[in-house]
Amino acid sequence: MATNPSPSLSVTISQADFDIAELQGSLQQGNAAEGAIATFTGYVRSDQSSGEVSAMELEHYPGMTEKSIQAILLQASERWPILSVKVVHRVGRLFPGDQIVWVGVSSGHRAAAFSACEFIMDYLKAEAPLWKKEHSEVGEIWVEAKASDSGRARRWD
Amino acid sequence: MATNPSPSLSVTISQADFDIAELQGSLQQGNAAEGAIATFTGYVRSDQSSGEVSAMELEHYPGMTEKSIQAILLQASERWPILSVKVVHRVGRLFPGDQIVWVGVSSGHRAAAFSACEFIMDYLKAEAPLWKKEHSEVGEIWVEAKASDSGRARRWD
Amino acid sequence: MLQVVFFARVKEELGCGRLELQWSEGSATVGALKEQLCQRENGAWRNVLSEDNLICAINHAVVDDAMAIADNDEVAFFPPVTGG
Amino acid sequence: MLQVVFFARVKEELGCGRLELQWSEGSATVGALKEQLCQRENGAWRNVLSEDNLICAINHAVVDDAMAIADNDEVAFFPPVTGG
Repeated sequence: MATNPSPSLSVTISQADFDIAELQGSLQQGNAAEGAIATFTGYVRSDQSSGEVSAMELEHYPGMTEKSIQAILLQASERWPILSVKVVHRVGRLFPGDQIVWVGVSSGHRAAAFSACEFIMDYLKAEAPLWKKEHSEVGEIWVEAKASDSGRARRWD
Repeated sequence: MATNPSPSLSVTISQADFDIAELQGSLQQGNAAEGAIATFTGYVRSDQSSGEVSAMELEHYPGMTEKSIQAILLQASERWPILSVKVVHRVGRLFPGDQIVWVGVSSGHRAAAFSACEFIMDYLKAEAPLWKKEHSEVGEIWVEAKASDSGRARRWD
Repeated sequence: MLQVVFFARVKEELGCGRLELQWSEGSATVGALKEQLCQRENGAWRNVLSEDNLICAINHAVVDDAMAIADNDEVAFFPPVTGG
Repeated sequence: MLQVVFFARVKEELGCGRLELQWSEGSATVGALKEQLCQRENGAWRNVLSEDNLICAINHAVVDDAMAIADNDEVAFFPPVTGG
């Protein structure tokens, strides 16, 4: 329907840092129904199980990573009345306090915005081909997948 | 414990607009455990049940509004491991597309950040003494409370 | 003295945002104060203040009709909240 | 030809990010291709590729060991994902 256009679904994988105000602004399309934006930003923590982390490296599978996040956004848009959604995920070398990932969802009402945003993060953690390696005093360690992350994705089934 | 300081809980009621990047930045306190920030921004919608809204007025109960939101933040901080949380709510005359409310929660991990942010919005809608009046072609109408809003708050009990 | 304050639609419909009243036995509970206020303007206030969903707060805390009111309290009446 | 790609810990442990292999009957399913790869470097690859939680994707879609591989497919092997 002309009055209910397809939501805008956008994925960016990049080494560059991002500007959260610019990203949130880009979700707003001047639609009269825009009432709610929920966002999530993930940061590099320095206190990890491997010890005090000095840096992190993020690797991805170019092509598949974008495609798999796009598929998650499509699922979210079929499940909730989303107006616009954007995911930015950084790759390469990052340092404690750096922004890693941003997810923003615009919707008419808050319930859909919150649910879709959390759903996207849960699936991104469980399905998007991205891998973290931590650099610390004890050396370089590939982060192990957590069973709780696949559990959190499954609870939406 | 020195290693687990009390979370910072902040409430601002103001006529002035707010800058989401500045607000999100103020949640970050350089703590090594900061890994996740969830935010919610509410905007004035122009398509309301009373028709096409041209403006909105927000009234509050000075003193009680701040106090009741502070109590909600305290509850949230007892329930989830929050590092920092901030709520800004505007009052006075607002126009379609204007920002109304911002809630940001910083935590070590995303589950706590998402839950606390949504909990705070649900309780704010159900308990904080704030009232909206819509201006539209049909005149000025006080917005009626929605049963679904008190229901959404109760589901956390 | 009691400070009695009204907000939003209630304030508008009463045409009154703030009253100062002498504390008395007749205003020693929320229910009693409400009944006293209902008689104002030849009973015109009763329409507004007898609404089922009217909320009352004493000194910024929500209370019910049975709550006692002490001298110098601030008593507020307002409709269900609609912020956020 | 098959493009075979490896990522993250798997790539590092194999010391290999990308291989080109002739498509053959012996590499016509994921399981068969894996067995063929396991024999490389005198079986040193078996330690890495026989891990239970190894994930395989064909042309960017996750598949299981029974999935058929066609000529010109891109086949990826990688550990459980840890982004976000």
